[in-house]
Amino acid sequence: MLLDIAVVILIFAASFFFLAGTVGVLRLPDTFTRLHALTKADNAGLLLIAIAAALKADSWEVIVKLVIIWGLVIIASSTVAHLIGRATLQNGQTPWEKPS
Amino acid sequence: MTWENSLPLLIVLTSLVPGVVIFFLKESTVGVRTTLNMFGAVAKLVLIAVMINGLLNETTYETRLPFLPGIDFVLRADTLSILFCILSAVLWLVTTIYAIGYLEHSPNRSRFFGFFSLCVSSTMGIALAGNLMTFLIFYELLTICTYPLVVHKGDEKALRGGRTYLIYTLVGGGALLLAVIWMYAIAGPIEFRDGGAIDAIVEGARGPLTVIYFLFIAAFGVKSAIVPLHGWLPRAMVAPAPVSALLHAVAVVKAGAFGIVRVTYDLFGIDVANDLGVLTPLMIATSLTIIVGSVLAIFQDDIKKRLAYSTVSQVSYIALGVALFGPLGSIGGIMHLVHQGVMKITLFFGAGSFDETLGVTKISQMDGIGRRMPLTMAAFTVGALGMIGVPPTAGFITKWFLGTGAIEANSHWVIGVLILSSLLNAGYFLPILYRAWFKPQKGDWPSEHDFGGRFETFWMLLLPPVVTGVFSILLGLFANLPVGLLYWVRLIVLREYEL
Amino acid sequence: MPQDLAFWLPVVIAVPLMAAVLAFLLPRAAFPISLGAALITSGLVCWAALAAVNAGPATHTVGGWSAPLGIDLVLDGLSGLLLVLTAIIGLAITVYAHGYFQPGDDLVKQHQYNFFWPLWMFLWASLNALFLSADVFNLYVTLELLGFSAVALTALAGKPTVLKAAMRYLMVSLSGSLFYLMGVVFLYAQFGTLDIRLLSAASAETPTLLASAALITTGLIMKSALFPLHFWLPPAHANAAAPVSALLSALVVKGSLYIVLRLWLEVFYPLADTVAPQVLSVLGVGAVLWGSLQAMQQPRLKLLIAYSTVAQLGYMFLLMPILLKNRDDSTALAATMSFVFAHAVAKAAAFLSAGSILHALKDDRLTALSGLMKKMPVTTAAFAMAGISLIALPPSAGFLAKYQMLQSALTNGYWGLVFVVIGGGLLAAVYIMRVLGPAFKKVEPYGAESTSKAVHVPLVMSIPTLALALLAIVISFMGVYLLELLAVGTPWVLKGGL
Amino acid sequence: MTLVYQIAVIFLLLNIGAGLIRILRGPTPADRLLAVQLFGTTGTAILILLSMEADNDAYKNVALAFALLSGILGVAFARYGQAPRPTSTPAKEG
Amino acid sequence: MPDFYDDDARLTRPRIVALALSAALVALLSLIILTAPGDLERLNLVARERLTESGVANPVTAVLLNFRGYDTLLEVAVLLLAVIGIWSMARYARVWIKVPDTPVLAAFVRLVLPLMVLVSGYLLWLGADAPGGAFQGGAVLGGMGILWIAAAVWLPDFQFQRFARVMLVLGLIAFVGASTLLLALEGSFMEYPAGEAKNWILVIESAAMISIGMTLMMLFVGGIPRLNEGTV
Amino acid sequence: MNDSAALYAVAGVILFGMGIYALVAYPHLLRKILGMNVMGIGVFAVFVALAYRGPDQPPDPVPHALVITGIVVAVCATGLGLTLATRLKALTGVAQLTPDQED
Amino acid sequence: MNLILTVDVILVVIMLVTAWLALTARDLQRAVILFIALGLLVSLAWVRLQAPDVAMAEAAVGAGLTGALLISTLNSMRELQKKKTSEVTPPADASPTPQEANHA
Repeated sequence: MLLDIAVVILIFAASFFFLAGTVGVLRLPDTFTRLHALTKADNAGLLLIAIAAALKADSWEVIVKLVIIWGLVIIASSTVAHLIGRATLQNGQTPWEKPS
Repeated sequence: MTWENSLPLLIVLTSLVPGVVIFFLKESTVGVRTTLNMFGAVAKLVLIAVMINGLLNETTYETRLPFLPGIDFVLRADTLSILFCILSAVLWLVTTIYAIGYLEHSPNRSRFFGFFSLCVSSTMGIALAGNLMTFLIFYELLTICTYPLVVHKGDEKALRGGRTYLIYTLVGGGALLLAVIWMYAIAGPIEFRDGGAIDAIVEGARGPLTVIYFLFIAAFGVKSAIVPLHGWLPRAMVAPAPVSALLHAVAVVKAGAFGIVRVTYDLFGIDVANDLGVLTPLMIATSLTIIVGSVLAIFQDDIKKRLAYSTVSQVSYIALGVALFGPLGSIGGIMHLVHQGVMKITLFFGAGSFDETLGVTKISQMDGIGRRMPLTMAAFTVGALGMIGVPPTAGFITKWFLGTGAIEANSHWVIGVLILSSLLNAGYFLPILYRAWFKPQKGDWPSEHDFGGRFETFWMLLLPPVVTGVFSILLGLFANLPVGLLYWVRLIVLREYEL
Repeated sequence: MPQDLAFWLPVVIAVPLMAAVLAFLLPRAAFPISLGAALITSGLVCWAALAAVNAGPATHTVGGWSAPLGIDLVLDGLSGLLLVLTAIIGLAITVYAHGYFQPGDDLVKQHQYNFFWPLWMFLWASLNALFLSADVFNLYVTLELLGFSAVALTALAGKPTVLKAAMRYLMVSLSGSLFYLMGVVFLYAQFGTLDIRLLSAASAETPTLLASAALITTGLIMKSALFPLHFWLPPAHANAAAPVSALLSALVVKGSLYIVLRLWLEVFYPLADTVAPQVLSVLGVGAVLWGSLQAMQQPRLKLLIAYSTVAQLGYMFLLMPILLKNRDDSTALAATMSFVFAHAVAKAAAFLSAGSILHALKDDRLTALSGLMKKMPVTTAAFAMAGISLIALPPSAGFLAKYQMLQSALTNGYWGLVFVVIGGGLLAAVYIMRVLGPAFKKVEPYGAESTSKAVHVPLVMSIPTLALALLAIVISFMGVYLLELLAVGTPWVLKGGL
Repeated sequence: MTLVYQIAVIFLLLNIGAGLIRILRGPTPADRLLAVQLFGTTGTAILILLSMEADNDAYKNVALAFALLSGILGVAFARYGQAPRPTSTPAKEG
Repeated sequence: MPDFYDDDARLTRPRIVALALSAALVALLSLIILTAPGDLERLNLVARERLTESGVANPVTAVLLNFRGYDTLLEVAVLLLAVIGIWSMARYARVWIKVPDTPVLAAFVRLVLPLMVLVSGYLLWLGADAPGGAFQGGAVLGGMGILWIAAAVWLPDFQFQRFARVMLVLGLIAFVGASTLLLALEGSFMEYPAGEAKNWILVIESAAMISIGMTLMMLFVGGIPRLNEGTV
Repeated sequence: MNDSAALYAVAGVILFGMGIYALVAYPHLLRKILGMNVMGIGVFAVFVALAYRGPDQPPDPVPHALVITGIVVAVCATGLGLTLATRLKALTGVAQLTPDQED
Repeated sequence: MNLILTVDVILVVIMLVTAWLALTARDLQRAVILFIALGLLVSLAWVRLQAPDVAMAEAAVGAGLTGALLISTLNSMRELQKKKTSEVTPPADASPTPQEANHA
């Protein structure tokens, strides 16, 4: 029962992070800021969900699998974020600054 | 396969095989080619002789191969087919000799003689075909093989003539195909039989049978050039003279006429045909053709064109004989199958020789030609007189029997047609003869060709017309010999009328 | 066991498949490998056909799992006939292509030569697999194999026009397959099985069956290029390399046609009384007329032959209503299959001769073909023989087929079809004569002894062409044997049993 | 419990739906790539949730494949998807 | 019309017609598919009943490699054929090779590649009992290939081409070879000996997985793997 | 058919129709290829929906296996089509099927 | 209360919208990315239909590899377009070196 409550809370929190990521992607003004919002929020969200799943897992095998999944996503998204950032910079776009 | 079973096939193959081999011969190997041709022609004659002998002894010769379920490929010798076979074989031999002479030094001779042999094979197949399917196969094969001969010269005019020829014959072929299939659908897989394959008209099939008969006549009418289906024939005159001879006397036109005879006598049977009431329209159509052809012939100045229209008219005598219900008319028609062949080929040989030797292609150029080429012109004269029907030539015999046949059939008006046509024939042949023999030569010949030698022209161009000219007279003089033509035709007619 | 006919069925597929793999792996040895595979396959197929005539149909259960779970390979008359056809034409084309693609020093040609062999062997394997399969989904996979190899072979010629044609072909082929697959899904939804014989036993007239028939037939006639879905065919067939054109026209379109016939005979027969077969027949009439009229206007020989294919494909659908009306009576099927056979042989010969002409003259515009008879007598003769069969003049395979068609149409009272068949033959004569007419034109002044300028065509090209052309004539005397083969256990549901 | 998972799945799906707007808006390829990343991560999360919902561990393998392939897609896009579109309009074709 | 925008997104008359026709088709097919019997067991029961005989516990793998293994054999053939087709059309690699100007990518690849090999092997092994198998494993291998190219670890050259050829045909050779061998042994194409099915399946699947991976990579390369100056 | 299965089946049919529309209506080859893939997805969706027998019963494995086969065919087709399209683009400058001109 | 049908409905709606947008998007790059998204969504749908094998294949092959293929093809085409507009003839058909030909 306690476990279930924890899982619910984790999923709720994760949903919040995902929402934040999506709102960030939609509302933030330029590529760099969106990149920032997305990578942070989503990876955190996925982490929370993975933890929730791990709590419910029956075997170690599943937990290892979850770790690998999360690890993969985070490596990939950071690499891709790096590549995108570089490419965007090279394309001549400058990071957004708060209009004064 | 026994000897008796393979003989009909062998007769076809004696020209088919040399024909195919000749295609692969080099243009320059004249000797081999000539030998092959001659060997084939002689072998064919020998085999036919064997077959005649056998037939008189009541042997049956039949090649039968499976073709489709229920329908075989049948080659069978009967009295009628032998008649056509021997005519074609003899005339092929003669024409081959003529063609070798005629085409000396011209290009594409391998091709020419190859198709020439294939044509004769098809004709043999048509003659020996034992059922409609086999007949159809060879009939169309004949169309295919003659096309390259018609366009042999390869110029624009020849191609146009060839195209016309194909359009006519292919459409005719379509009609024939339809008729054959319809016939099979109604009567089952029937085969040709003396006296007719259909014993009696099935009730309800009268209408279709009538239509089928006219489809057959239309199909054969194209090749035998019944008016108004004759348009191709004069245009096909662009072909070399041996080809014209072949078309008019041996193969194509004859195949059409033979088809009419076959279908009327051995498929429908003369009684059934009479019962259907299809003979009278045929009689009218042929009579019309005889008159119209003759009239058109009068207006031609080109020798070969005039001969062509003459063919249109003359071939219809055969169908007219068939249409006259009665043995005498039939005898006349069937005999004319042979007579017309022999006489017309003589005329074409003559025309070809005039062209090749002197460059004469028009009647207006023929003044005095009788003195320059007396032997050829003599043969030509015999042929022409035969066409008019002057005794004692072969043509007279035909007209005699046709006339008596008309009386027998109570179609007296046909006699009028015969007389009118004879007058017209005289009208377009006699001026030629007059010019040739009695008018003086006008200036030089258009393009004289010196063959050297002792004769008026190259001997290979001279011999054939002389031989066939002699035949034309002999056929008239000795019609009544014990094993002569008349005997044989009587035999056929007796069987057809089941007398 | 090895004497057993059924045992050898998968070998017929495995041999060309392995040959394809090896030809890809060892490009230098590609031709010997392919030729060997061609000989083995052809021999095996002919033996199998003979054995089937004597012993009846054969079934091979792949993997030991019989239907409904597994896939069966079934050899019967219909499939046997098409296998034999493929073997004959395949052998000829294998030899021909060796001459046609002969690379010399040209690297592009070397590339084409290297890749022709594996693709062609794949094509052959897929055809054999297609004809033998008794499973509707398996047929989908074989259709895709067939389509891919055909598209790649088309594109082999490499010119922009041919790539465009190949692209169009790919699109049609793929979307056709998807239509087919959707139809298969519908069949599975209704009957819960994929095996044709089980479907056949369960088949009943339901909306699902109708939808499935519509989807499958639409997909397949796209692939078979039945009018009015033929738009892709002429450019593809006309612009591909000649041996490929021959393959496409003679064999590839027959693959999907075979499935149409098979499925209508076995599965969709409850729909025989609907309007569907009539529609197919009417489309066939449209194809005959439209294709012939187009062929009469084409400026190039290969385009003309390609449009002739469009027209001739129409005939194969003409008899659909008769075919389905009474499945016991196999005359309509016999007529259709004779036509398929005749057309394949003649069309292959026609395309191969066109290839030789193109090879020799570097030009296949009709205006360039004057005097062809003089320049290339053997090739012209081959084309003429093929043409005779296409016009259906006797004695030729085409005649035999059309004769049976007419007979079937006439005995069943379809007078319209009778006139279409006869008229179609005359139209064919017109377009064939567009080629053969000028071929007899003289090239030198008449009478001058020929200074023969015959063009050299290597024997490896002229012999297969001539052989196929001769066959197009000679088959008419072997019709009985073909029909004997065809009669072996077709249709399954009536004759073969389950 | 399943209800929680289902609600979460619905929520995440709506997130993806919202993400579509970014793909449509662009403006640069990079922005679109971002959306793909979002899809990949969210999709993985949804798969894990579905796996819990159906109580089927096998679905986590799908999540694994998903994660791997969305990474590869990201890299491929980052490397190959950024070519700017040609600026000048080519001459009329046909 | 510029090539990269079908800017002309207007609903022209032909498009409206096409849309209407498609909609009609959709409506008809939807109605019909909904009438299909919903409670039909179809092949479900048969397949599950005989699962124990198939040698594997995952019914999908059992269908793919045993019951309908012949389909899969032809499938592997389709894969090889696709590559041969592509190579026959394009004599050079299509992919755009550019050495990355950042070390991050290489690091990423070094990290992920071993993981991918592991995962593909895991999926293959898993396929016998749970979702997974040669296609999925092969797909991961193919992804690895793409990553490899994307990170410019490998440049297409012809030494690689020979290796690629062998890898490409491996699956089909194993499949056809094993099936033919089984034909000779058991009298039926691809009939596994009783009790040994799993081993045969694993061998065939392994070979197939390698080929599938290589094939997918070659689809991405889009031509014979060799560089042409200026190839895009 | 249960509700979910029916839903996905209809969705599949709709995807199939959309694919056909895109294939017919748009000239660019890449979009045609996309259309074909969407058509394929539609077919697979119907097939997989057929196999689904509700949350409590095991699904029919046969369509699953067949759809996997189909997916692989689809990717092969896509690869082939894209290569052809690229070649066409390289040779003619257009990745569309313009009408042929006689050459 | 069971919301699974709601999940299905939402998933299907998003799928269909994505598909429609993918097929009709003006910019091809947008179309391709939407198509990839569609692949991922479809993969979710397969999981919903208890077909994890298919889902895996779809995710890996249908979305992943097809997506990568589409992206790189689009890229190649744009490069070609650039070349074309800058009047450089496409070199793709240039003859290979003899050494390469030996390996062909």
